[in-house]
Amino acid sequence: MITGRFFAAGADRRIAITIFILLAVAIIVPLLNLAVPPTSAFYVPSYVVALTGKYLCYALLALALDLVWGYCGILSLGHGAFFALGGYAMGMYLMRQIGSRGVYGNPLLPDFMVFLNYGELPWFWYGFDQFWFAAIMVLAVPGLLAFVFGWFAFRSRVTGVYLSIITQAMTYALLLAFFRNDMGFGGNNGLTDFKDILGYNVQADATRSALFAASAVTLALAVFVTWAIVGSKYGKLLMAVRDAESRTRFLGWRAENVKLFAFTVSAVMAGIAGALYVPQVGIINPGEFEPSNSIEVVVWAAVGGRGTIVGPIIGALMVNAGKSWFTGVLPAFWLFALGGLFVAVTLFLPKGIVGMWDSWRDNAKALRAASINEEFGTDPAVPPPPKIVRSAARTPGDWSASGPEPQPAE
Amino acid sequence: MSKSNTILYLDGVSVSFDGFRAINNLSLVLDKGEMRAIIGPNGAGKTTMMDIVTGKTRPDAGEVYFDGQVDLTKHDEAEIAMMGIGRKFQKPTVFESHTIEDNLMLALKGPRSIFPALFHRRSAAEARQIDDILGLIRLGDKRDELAAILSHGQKQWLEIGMLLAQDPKLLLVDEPVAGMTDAETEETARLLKDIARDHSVIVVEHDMHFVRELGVKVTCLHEGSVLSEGSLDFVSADERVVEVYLGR
Amino acid sequence: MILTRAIGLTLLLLLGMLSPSNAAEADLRAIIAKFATASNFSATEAVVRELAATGDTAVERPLGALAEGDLYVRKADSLVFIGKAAGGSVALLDPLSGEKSGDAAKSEITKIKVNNTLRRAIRDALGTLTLGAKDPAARIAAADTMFRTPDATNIEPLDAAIASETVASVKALLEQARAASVLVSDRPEADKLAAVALIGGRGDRNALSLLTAIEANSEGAVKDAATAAIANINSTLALWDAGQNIWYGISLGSVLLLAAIGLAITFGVMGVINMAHGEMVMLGAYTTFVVQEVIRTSFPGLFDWSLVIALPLAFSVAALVGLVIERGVIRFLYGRPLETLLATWGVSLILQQAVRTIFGPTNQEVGNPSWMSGSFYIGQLAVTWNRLWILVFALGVFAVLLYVMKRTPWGLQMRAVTANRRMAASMGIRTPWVDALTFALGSGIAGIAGVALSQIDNVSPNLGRGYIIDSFMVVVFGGVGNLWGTLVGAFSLGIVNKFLEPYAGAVLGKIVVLVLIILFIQKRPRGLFALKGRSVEA
Amino acid sequence: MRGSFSTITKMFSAGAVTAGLLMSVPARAADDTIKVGILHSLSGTMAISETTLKDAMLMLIEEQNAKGGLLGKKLEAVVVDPASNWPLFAEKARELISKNKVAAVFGCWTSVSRKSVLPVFSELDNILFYPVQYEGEESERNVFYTGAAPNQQAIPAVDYLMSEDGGSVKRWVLEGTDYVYPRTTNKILEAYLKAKGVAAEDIMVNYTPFGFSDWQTEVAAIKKFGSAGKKTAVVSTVNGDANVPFYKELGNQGIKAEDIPVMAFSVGEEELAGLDTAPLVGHLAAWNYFQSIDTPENAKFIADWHKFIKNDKRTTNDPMEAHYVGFNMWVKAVEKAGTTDPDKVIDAVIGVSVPNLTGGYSTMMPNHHITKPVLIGEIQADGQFETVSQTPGLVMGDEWSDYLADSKDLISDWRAPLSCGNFNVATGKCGGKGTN
Repeated sequence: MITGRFFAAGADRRIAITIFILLAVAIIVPLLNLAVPPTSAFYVPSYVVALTGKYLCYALLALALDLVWGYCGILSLGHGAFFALGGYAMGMYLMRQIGSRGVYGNPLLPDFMVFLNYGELPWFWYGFDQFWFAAIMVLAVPGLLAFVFGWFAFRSRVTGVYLSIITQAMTYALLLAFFRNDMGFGGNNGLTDFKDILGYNVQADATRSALFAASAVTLALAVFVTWAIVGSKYGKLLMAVRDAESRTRFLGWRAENVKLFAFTVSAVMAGIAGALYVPQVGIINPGEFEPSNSIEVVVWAAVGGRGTIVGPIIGALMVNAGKSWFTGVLPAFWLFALGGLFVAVTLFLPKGIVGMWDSWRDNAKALRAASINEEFGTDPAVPPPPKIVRSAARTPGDWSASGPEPQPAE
Repeated sequence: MSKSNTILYLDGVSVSFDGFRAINNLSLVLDKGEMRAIIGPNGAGKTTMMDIVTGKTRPDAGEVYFDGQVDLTKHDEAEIAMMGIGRKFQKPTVFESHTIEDNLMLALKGPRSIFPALFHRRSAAEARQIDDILGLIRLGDKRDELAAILSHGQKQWLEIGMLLAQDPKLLLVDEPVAGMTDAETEETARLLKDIARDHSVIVVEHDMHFVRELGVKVTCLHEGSVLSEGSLDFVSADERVVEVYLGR
Repeated sequence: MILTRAIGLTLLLLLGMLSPSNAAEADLRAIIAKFATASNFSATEAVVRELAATGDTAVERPLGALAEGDLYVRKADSLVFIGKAAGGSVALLDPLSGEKSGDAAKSEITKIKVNNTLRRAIRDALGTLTLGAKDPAARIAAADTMFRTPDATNIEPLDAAIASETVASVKALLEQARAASVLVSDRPEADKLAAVALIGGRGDRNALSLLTAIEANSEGAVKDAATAAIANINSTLALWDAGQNIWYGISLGSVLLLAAIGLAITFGVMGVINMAHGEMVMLGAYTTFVVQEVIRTSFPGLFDWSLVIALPLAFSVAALVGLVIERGVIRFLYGRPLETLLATWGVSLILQQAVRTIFGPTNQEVGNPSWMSGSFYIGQLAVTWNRLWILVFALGVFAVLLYVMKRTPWGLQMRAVTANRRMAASMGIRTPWVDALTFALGSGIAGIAGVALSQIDNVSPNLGRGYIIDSFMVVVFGGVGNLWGTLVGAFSLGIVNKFLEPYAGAVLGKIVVLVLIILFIQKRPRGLFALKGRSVEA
Repeated sequence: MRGSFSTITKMFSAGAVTAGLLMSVPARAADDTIKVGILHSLSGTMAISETTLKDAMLMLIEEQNAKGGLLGKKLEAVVVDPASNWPLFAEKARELISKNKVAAVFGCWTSVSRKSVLPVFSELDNILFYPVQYEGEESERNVFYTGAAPNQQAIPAVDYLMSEDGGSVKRWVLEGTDYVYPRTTNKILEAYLKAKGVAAEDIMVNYTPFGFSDWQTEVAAIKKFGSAGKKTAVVSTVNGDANVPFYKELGNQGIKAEDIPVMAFSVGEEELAGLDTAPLVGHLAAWNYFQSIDTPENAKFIADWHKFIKNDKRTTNDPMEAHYVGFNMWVKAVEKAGTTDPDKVIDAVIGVSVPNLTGGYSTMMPNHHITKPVLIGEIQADGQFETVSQTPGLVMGDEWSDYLADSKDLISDWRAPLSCGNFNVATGKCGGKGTN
């Protein structure tokens, strides 16, 4: 039914193109890496595969954040925590897969437990030797945390800045907790030294390519799901809550449940991103809970354009590519560049790259007196700002289509 | 006083913020099917009274009953809205980034939980209802435009339309004609009188011309309690009302 | 030198302390010369003991110099000198007289190495020697040393000292020192019981330490008495521990208050989520560093005033940077609080990296002025001066700020703009200026917080990061827009944290506090002292 | 795959991998230089320690070039910034090896950063020289550990404190930051102390978080623990940033070195540079190098450093010396092997001896750890350390501690035929790693 809508709505061109590109990349990049000889001009080196795979995970995380921030106005400064929890769940699976190949050759206990004198496996490590169990945990742990956290916070009507600050407190508390060696998650060193995933060597090129493809496909799926959510009546409700929460309440909607659903879905998406990320970078440690990481995610979404589906993806890819470039070529300037980007985006690109592009395009089209009705239908995610419509209307002579413009009462 | 035949029953309600008594021993009764206009100076407690009725503010003391038997102090906004109390804010509040049609769609009576909304498809009946309301509030030609581009008065109407879509038993309408032209005001009065035929309505308004046009019983609030109640002529003749509100 | 010896001799005579014989100066020199041949620490220690055994107060100088690491051997002739580094070379002084006897390059002399054990031996030796010193502080130090290192041979000199002591408080200490020595002597049990009682009455950790050792090494009545005295001391100390925890909590609270109070203005009053707040604190700390550097190189005498001088400068620097940030970035973002978060986070990265580029990534040294060093005791409660001053300072800043906000026209304008910008503007208040100055005020206060925090924390580019989350917690917990809330928030978080710490450990304690804050916000979404009513929800 | 299809594929992949492809254009190394990777954080929390090491490496490379380079080629330093972000360490390591084609990498500070890059080095078969003291329990084919293993720092330090010179300490506080290095070191020390007859109640272990700044409670607890009538010492594995507030609190609460000395394993000249050390005189540190060491090599090194960094006040420290030793070993091994090929160099470097800065020679052992002298120093008022004790000979780094139950049977020998990092002498088997 939703798929029907997807293919029927030819207007959602941008989403379709994005999904198509992602799926194509999922097939082509691994091919170019595995089947093409390294001497060929088309060869994609393994480290580029690993790098872009990582970016795609970040893009998924940014998309997850955008679902709550862009569409529901919840600025979560704790999405890194959901990402990290998903990553830890996957890391625990990978850790158990090492089996007796650890340095101490202990068949059951991971190395860090051996040298910290753990007598036996802590109860919460049970089950992680099974992929299906770990996969469920990847979804369940972040989802459950988000559900419980959101259930309390949204019910108590904690909003805006307060919510942002307590999400930050949440990730900070988790950071401190995971740093503790007594927690049984490897402390500061985290989980590392992975060998196999589903029986395949994590370092093999083929595995890397498969993980890359999995990331791209998952991202494509996430784009589709996000699109389906925001296009549904619920999605409209989500934006309604963002714009006028009390109005939705007085219409009988439970705004807290509306937010809770989005928050939980978003956390699950973030968790999946983390789970895909860990085998590709080969380590998960409490550093991922750093509040600054979560803030960086916000910037990716902001740069690309919040409240759009493609924006956060573009933002995550661009900022991270920039980060890779700067930290390699101009290491001393990396923080200046990142800091400057934060400031510049908030000041000059409040709608991000995609939002800016849309505004520019709408403006241009409006000036050409194209029918705006058609435009409005183009992408429900990116409503053209009314301000621009008005300014265009001041252009004399060609504004008959929409009838007399009402004067705003200001 | 018997509650049984009332749509709204407030008795001895008080609420204070940081020592300031916004509502002070307020008693007010609205019969089923009645339309009532409430006037009073700024700070008289009109909006706070609406906050109490709609569950936004809990009273410190007093009884608030809806439909004769429902204790409203035990419910929150969403529940109260579902029971059938609709509210229009003083400042028109519509979903500006949605089209007018979507605004109404979100307000339409129906299940209010997440999953039905997620898999919702518009039925023919719903489409008809929306068409009807669009006609009523005279926004039919703008159904696909964003609410943000509407004029102030049109937003007021859209909000009233959203109230109607909710199909409530009781409508609380806060300053519906603020910022409207005279013609629009008359139109609004007509609209409200239409609505009052099969709904109970409370209208808060400063515009005495408009109140006169409605031609209903009037309650004047002052410092959180009822100062005077009766027909508009009776109330405007009341010395105290003249003193605190209408001016000499 | 003659004078010193004369005083020493007179004192010795006055005290009636008859040391076997005053070693002649030549003898002392002969002993001191042995330092040159002592090949290891124990050999050096033997020389120290030999010197101390002479009982001549003249050995104070060489021994003191040795403890300071200032005793050298000239390689050419194996003579021992006190060396004072002066530029590239070392000024050599005679070890007994202290008179200058030439210079030497660093390569011409060898330092006589000391370590902790040796320093302790010297301290003990000097302790006995200074028992008869004129300065009561020296006698107290001597009594203290002898209390901590009891020795049966100390009893006689202590008896003599007690007999001639005129200051009651010093006398009490001497008696305790004597009691300690009695306990390790072979005196009769009755004497020892009396000694245990006397020491038990002292009630501090040193007494506890001594009695624990006695308990382990004695039998019968003395052991029982020691056990009882230990139990007694422990129970009093437990009470003091609780007091100590409260003090630590208050002290931590004052640090939190300082860190958060500027934020209470920029975030609480103006609604700007200023993530660069911590960097303002850092700028204040670096200003202190620069001030101290200038003072060290140019006006060493003013060092104790360095913090006082740094205060206005730190305020100005941070306020100026704040002003630039407000005019350059934040003023475009009013009404979009979440975007101020992003922009100021960017600013904080830039400021951090700028400081790292200018000053380097390493810690910078900011010294404590003498009035902020050390500690004093209230009963068994150790109070460090720097913590006390920071508390006083935090409360002072708070009081001033409160006055500015509530009693000055500027404060009134500030509050007016916050309450209703448009109304304030139409009443002739220049809102842009008020905004800019308010932000500068908040930043400036963060800057002076940096002056105080430089006294207890690292002065590094990361300084601000450590405080930013805590600051936000304090402001949010206390209630945004309410200075008193910030005060109460800071102290309650500090005290709760410090009470949890001994039981849960530092990490878990902090986690618990964070979780408590999250839960608290659920209960009171607008903090401890929230404004209620219609206006705040508009 | 050619013709139109490849054009299309190219077009599509462009979207997501533009950045990657941009970087994938291999920076073709000019054949007349040998590239050396420097992988130290220049921003973030670790910049405080690691930036100095980057500068030290640049200096060493510059000096080597002044001496005529290596194998007739110039050395070229490739500096990247992993920004104190552990996954970024792995990414940057991969970039250095795959893209920049470096011959060896000098880098990392924290254990977690090393753990993060390990798989990259073994996968791409390159060399990492790791210059920081660490917790041991590791021996990798591609990594050379030029910092101290626990037995090259912790055990001699405790021995000193137990000796008469050190004050015959009977009661121990093990104070550390809560991460793997202090945890492991303390575990080893606890076992060691108990083996030496110290009772369990005479050992107190406490951990604090990273960057901890309010030490009042902890210092009071140390004071309390120290008043039990026995000579007490603190063994501190407190990390980096937390040290300054820790020492400030110690000084202010009047804990003197004569009464309760603090022996630190992570406090060097660099950390003391942020402190007024006058109240701390006599507190101790155990290292394999101090700036105050009086040898001609060290004097030259310090002079070169001051000249290079253009600041006479900058200190030198132990990890810098480790890089000095490690770099020279690599240079010598490359000369010996006649190539920079990592496989050959890995074999060639074992047994290489180079002068260290303390007046002796350090040798790379088959377990990829080096021999070092162990020095115990006391803090002086000028912010330097004075050596109060030195092990009589060189100590060989012991990667698998003899005091941990699970590692006491393990040994490491990377020479053929064993070629194993965790050979179990009890079972006679290589524990699962290694070349087989």
